[in-house]
Amino acid sequence: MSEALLAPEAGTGATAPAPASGARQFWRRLRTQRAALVAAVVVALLVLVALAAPLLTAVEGQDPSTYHPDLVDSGRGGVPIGSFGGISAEHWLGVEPQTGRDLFARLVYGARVSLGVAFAATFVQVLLGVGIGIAAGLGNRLVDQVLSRATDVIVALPLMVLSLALMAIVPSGFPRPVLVALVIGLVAWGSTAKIVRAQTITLKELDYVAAARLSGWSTWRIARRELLPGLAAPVMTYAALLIPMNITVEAALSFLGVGVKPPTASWGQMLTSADVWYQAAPQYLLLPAGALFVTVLALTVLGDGVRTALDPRAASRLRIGTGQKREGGA
Amino acid sequence: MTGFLLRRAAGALVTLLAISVIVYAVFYIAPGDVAQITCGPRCSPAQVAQVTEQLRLDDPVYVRYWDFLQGVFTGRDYSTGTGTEHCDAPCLGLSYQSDQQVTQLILAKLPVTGSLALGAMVMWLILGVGTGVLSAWRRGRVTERVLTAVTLAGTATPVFVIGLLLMIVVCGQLNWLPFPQYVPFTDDPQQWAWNLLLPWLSLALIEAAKYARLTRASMLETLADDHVRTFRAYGVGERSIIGKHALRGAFAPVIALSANDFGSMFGGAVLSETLFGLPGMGRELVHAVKVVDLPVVVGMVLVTGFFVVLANAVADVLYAVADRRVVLS
Amino acid sequence: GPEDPEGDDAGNGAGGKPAKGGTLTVLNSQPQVDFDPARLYTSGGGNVPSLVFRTLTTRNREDGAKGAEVVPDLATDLGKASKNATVWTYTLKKGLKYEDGSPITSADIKYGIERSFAGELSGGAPYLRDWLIGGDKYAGPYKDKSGKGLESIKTPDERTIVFHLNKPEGEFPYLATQTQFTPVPENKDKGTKYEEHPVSSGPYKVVENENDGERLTLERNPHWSAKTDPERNAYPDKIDVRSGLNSSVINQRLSAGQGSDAAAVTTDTNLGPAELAKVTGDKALASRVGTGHFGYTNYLAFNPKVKPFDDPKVRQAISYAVDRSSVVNAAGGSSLAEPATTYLPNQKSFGYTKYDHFPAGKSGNPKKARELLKEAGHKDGLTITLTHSNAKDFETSPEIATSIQDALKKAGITVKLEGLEDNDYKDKIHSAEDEPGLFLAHWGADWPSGGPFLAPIFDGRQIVKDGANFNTGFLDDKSVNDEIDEINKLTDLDRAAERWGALDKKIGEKALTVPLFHPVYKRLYGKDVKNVVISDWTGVLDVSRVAVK
Amino acid sequence: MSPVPDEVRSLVQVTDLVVDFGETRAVDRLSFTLDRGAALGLVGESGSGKSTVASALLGLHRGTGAHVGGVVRVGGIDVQEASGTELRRLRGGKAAMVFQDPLSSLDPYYAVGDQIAEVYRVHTGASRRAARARAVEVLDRVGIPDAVRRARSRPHEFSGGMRQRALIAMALACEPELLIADEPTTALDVTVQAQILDLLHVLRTETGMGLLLVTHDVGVAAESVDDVLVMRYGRSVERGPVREVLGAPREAYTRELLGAVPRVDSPRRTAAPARGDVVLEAVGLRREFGRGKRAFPAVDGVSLTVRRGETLGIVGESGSGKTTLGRMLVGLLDPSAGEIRHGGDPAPGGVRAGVQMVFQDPVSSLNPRRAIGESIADPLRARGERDDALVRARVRALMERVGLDPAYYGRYPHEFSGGQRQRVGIARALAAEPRVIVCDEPVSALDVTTQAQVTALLAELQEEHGLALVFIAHDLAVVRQVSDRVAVMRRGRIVEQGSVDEVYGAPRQAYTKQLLAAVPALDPEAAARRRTARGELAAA
Ligand SMILES: Nc1ncnc2c1ncn2[C@@H]1O[C@H](COP(=O)(O)OP(=O)(O)OP(=O)(O)O)[C@@H](O)[C@H]1O
Ligand SMILES: Nc1ncnc2c1ncn2[C@@H]1O[C@H](COP(=O)(O)OP(=O)(O)OP(=O)(O)O)[C@@H](O)[C@H]1O
Ligand SMILES: [Mg+2]
Ligand SMILES: [Mg+2]
Repeated sequence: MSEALLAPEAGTGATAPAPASGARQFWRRLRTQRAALVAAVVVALLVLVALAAPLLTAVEGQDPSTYHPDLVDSGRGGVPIGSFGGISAEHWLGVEPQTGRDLFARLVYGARVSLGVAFAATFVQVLLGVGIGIAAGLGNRLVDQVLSRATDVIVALPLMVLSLALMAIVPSGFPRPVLVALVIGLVAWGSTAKIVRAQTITLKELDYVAAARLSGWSTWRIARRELLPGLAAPVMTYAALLIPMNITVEAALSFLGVGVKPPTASWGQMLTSADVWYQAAPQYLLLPAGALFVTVLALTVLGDGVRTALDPRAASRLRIGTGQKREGGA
Repeated sequence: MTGFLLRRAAGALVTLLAISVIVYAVFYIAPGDVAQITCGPRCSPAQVAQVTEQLRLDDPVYVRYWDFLQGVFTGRDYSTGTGTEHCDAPCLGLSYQSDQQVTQLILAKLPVTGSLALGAMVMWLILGVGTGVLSAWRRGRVTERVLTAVTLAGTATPVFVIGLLLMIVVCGQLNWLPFPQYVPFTDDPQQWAWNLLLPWLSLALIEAAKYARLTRASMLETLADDHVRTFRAYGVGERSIIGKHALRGAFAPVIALSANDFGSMFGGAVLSETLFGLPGMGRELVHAVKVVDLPVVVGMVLVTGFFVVLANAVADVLYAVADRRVVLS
Repeated sequence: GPEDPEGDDAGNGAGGKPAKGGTLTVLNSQPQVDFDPARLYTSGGGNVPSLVFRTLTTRNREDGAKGAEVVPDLATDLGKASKNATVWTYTLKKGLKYEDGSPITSADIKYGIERSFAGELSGGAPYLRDWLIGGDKYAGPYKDKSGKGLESIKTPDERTIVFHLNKPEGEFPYLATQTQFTPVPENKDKGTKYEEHPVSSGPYKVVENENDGERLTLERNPHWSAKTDPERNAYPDKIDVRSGLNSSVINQRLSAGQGSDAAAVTTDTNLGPAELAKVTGDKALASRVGTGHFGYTNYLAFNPKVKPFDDPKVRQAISYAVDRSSVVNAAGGSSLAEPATTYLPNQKSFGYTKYDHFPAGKSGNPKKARELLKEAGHKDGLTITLTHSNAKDFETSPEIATSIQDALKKAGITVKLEGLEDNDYKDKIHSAEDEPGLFLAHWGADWPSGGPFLAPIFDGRQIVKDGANFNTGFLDDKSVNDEIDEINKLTDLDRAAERWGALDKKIGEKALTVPLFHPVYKRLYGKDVKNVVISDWTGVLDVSRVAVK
Repeated sequence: MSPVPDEVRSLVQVTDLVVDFGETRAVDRLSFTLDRGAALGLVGESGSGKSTVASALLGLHRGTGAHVGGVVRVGGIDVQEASGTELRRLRGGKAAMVFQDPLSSLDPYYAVGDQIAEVYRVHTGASRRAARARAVEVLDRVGIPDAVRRARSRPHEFSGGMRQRALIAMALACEPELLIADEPTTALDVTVQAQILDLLHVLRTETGMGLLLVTHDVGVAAESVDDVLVMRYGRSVERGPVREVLGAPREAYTRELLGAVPRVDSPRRTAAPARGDVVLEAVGLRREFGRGKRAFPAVDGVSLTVRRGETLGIVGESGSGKTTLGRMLVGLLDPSAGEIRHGGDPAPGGVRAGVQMVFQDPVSSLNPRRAIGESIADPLRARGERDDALVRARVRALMERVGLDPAYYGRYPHEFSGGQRQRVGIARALAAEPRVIVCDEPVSALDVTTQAQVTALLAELQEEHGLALVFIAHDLAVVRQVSDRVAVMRRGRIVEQGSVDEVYGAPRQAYTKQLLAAVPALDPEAAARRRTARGELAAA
């Protein structure tokens, strides 16, 4: 995002009328995309649900950790009693097999962990990936070599090995969700860095980067002002996908001992324990899977919208002369 | 080109050394008493001491690391109790657990994971890039929306869910494909592919969305470029513009990502190997980590690293061949 | 008693008389990584190895409780003990041969045992080392160049072998079922490479061993004589073991039963709760499920050195507060777990004596727990930490821990969970120094008797300061120690069992553990499988009995 | 429906064309016709809507969000209403367009020949091989040397002029009835420009192709068209036969336009600057591209000095290495050999403060995602200017000085005409208040009035601050007007160097003479005479 987006309107007293600021243009472009707006609402709702989890479960009158052994059929492996996984007025989405814990409560509480961890981890990944990718792409041969090799190392080291290391180093008092987000973020930035580096190398050959160099900007400033906006599209697209991936990685880490502590629920954990129940208690699998899917879809559509809105050319250039009669943005 | 290869090789060596050092360090601080695990839970302190000596676990880490390095470059001899066994360079040591040479262990698992990774890559490229192209072409239409939703559903579902469901339906109920098992390519190429089809498909479904979105985004970016306007103004059809000119812009990021995913699949295909019962490297690695079988872990991680480096070098060459503006360096 | 709640569904399988021939497929999750008799731990090395390795004695290959008995195998009887059970003499049957036709001698058995002392071949159970005179000093035949070997094992002639123990051990016949008692011809020993092709003394020999035991092909051993081996039926001509499979996939394949899967069994995978839920709804499938028991107890362990567990009242309060039906559900429901109030497994061979010192009823007695806590001075409740493993095993895993947490909440006890990575967990709970105050633990029988169940956990002389310690309650009670010694002198195993049961009841009063449940195993098998035998010794379908024709 | 006879005769019929980009009205009720085989020149200042009209003829505004009113018929097809297939057949087949920005109008990933072949195949369905042969043929025809080999090059391996010729070749490939050429010769040196114009002339006479030539260069128009249409603010100012309009303009604006045209023979600027200190010196500069056997020097042993307050003009044919030299001078490109000294001391390489460049390609030198005002402000902010109001005021002032409406501060590059973009580039270079500016074709896309305005501005600054300029251009007249000294480049070497009077007055090299002979004349009669003269010169 260019500084123009943030700069205050100048009161220069110049004769010309003040131009629409970048931020305002961004909003204008975003507003024209209905799908993106719907997606934004969905994302906001999800975040709201996560934040309001205690409130929602209070309304339902349940909590995510209380066992209800009477609600499951112990002789049949603990499958919920009743139709549709034990859906009832008390348990809106039924109960978990074996334990009888309330699924609605677990789902909304799970949203907190999953979304929180995934967003935070993605943030760290993107930060590291973009920083390292740009530095490698712009730096001299030595910098590029060092960073590219470091990227190779991080990609090559399996998650399991690295998380073991981090686990051993971090004292056990460290807050778990933060640790999980950090572990994922610190371990899985390799792909982002590679994409960004490749893109940077392409972009830096362009004359406008040369012009910026002549302006006297530092490399860092060039990266931020000239390259970042051009990188936004691929990075944002990728980040929207990193979020669901991170949600599943969180589940995997739980098995390794660095996940969030039980009985805290997370969508990833629910998915991993639900997969075997797909036949006996399908809703147990479908609920977290559906929630994840909706999240991913909304994030992707929103990401697309933002990407389009960020590109001043997108609205007009994309369709140039396609022969399509429809007017308006793509 | 030779210069490029030499520099790449040197870089690879540094990368691999760094990896091995990290793994040694990690396992030095990680919990788990190697000798106790190797000996068995009920081993007495005396027996544990015996094993510790046998595996030379009481040597300082740097000595062990040095021995390891020596083995890699010159080979090592090991006692089997009744005799000695020579482990040729590059010797990655013996597994603590099974007393097998790690090099041979890896050579046995490599074809499995290699087959899995290669096929999956082909599938995800076809599926992902194909979907990406279609959705760039039909952008904003129903086709795109449906495609997007389908591929995203793939991403949002972990491999053990997709794989298991596919296996139940395709193998168990419909009986279309056999329950996967590894048949070496050299034994029967047709059975090899037939058996691996399902694992490939499951992995591709997971990855496809990533490639689809990336392809689509890069293509839309290119579609806004001036040269696309030129071809439109010359009556070149949308299909050719999309399939030829815009797709070309997606080449670099797709190749870069593929290289990474392909490389890291060598150590990271744990879940699918476990699910489909394929005796590959990922599964072995996870097991080795669990039982703190350091030589196996180091060996496996090094081989994974090797493939990551290799895949990236290949990607660079491909990229440079395709885009002559890039000078290999 | 240990009666199977679902009666005699095991023991039949597909209709018709079992006959020789065909190929049995074994679908397993764990590969046979160790195929060396020196390195196997369990009796007979589990299932597949016992087709290749014969031992001095073996388990009775019968269904249910009868299967928990020990019977002769290579030996003519269960061994002749000296008066105080410190010298055991065995005589080999006549006409025993290896797969190459050469005769099996008592010296080969001695050599097999000696090998297991080598550092290269670690992995076996500790008993030989602990019991045999000089066992603690002996370093195995590769290191020992004296030429005499382990002198406490004598082979006066080719068919006789005598063991000299450093203390009375009435249960020696049980020990002699372990694969260390398999004959190994010294001239065929290849050290650590022996496992690639161990020499067979049983009905089948190894013809292929791919990928370190991932795929095994066994075919008939022509020199095996059924006359000398009443335990093994050896119906199939060929056994094809494929391992490394996901457990869901194994069960899916067994239920689908396509192609060779129709004649398939598994020896290491049971039905999980979700699968059970599905199978019980399907008559045809349900008829192909066998039930097995194995001497095993899951429990809560206390470290009385850690406050507040030094106070018996607190330990008792927790015992009262536990909700066993929640725990059982978490472990897979009533078909896969039986609530436990005794430490010893609920089987006769262990000397099971029923008791419930701190009755918690079906779902806990929080009222009583609160009372006890108040007496102990914890009026306002208590906050404690429960340590568990993160391995997904439904035994020491988070699911069980959270169910405990939920139950104790009702008694005013706030439980903090400390989930550890599995290695870390094992390191900690077996370390005399780092042992947590309260943790999930389990114990399985090395053989179906109270000895190996109680002694390592409650014998004060087995507290290990500098290694893996299993006496987690640090119990060092002279009367308990003495009773253990006394029982070990008995060679009448039934009599011994009774005394083990009584001892268990007595130790139970100390509330050092809270028994939670005994697992039950549900084994699915292919539709062409006949003669299904699941003994209470292993709880696993016995491949030496199965027929596919 | 049978076509009305009128349509048979007239190839292009534009009636009341209106094009609005949001609030900007780029074309305002413009009407004109073009007969088959005729040539019409569209002249006018930068931003007057010429390119917009050209695009409208091919329906390129469809689907972009621009509002188009009126009727446009080309070859009997109503461009606004035509179906997709009809439109595709029209584009490239019946009417072909040469775009204004040749540098970014080719796909960087494919060989130039293949791109031309692709277009050819779309319209003729020819075989791959035939199409490739055709591509080589047209490339050869537009004067690309060694066309067989060059057809396999990617666009980045072409110099600016070569790319423009490649685009013309693409347009010619399908032998369209109408050629729309939007500034087809802006990036070309005079000799090639003459060749291209001659080529267009020949094609027109041979194939009966109609030509719509968009240009700000009245001289070019004079050489190539029958009729001219002078545009301003999107409206038609004057239309008539080229002789009448250029010879005896009726409108004041046309007269003004003609008056501003620089001529090779017009009096040049008087003030010969005092000899200042050397600010930039190049010694034995050399730069190779490619490796191994394919390596060739784009710049080969160039030495030159630039003094404070003087202008060094660099002229030379397309591909002679001017841009490469310029990029080395500012430190954007590392020389393979030789060195650059700033104020006497050898520079360690890389960019230096106080040295600026105006890029030849105004499209790729502006970040498409940043408002142009911000791009211009860059050097100011880089110098540490924090006061935003001050920066904006300064940028607005600069914009005004280069003839841009300050209200366009927040606009994005794609919203500008070619000439406007070039002025943004100049403003940005000036904002840095440099000692030296290397201007790579800074006025090639500007109409004469703006051109005069910009060159005057540069001269002014030069006087004020002692600014040194390296002025790269193919337009000999402009170079003559602004330079103190001139260097003539050919094949990477400086073949002649000296004061303007020496080089223009008494050229020593045959090549220089040739260049001077190729400068277009304003008078169509003279142009025709010179064309035949050139033909003879080439034949000889
Ligand atoms: N996409 C667009 N959005 C907004 N305004 C535009 C757009 N394209 C062109 N304009 C404006 O329309 C006017 C006419 O532009 P056009 O490109 O036709 O000029 P031109 O006559 O070709 O000038 P030049 O000789 O400099 O190329 C200019 O003021 C320009 O700023
Ligand atoms: N990156 C490159 N790779 C290979 N060849 C190049 C490259 N850049 C320029 N060239 C070649 O170098 C020569 C000089 O190019 P340059 O751009 O300097 O010419 P120029 O004098 O600026 O021409 P024009 O007036 O057409 O812009 C040309 O033959 C061109 O093809
Ligand atoms: Mg224009
Ligand atoms: Mg140039």
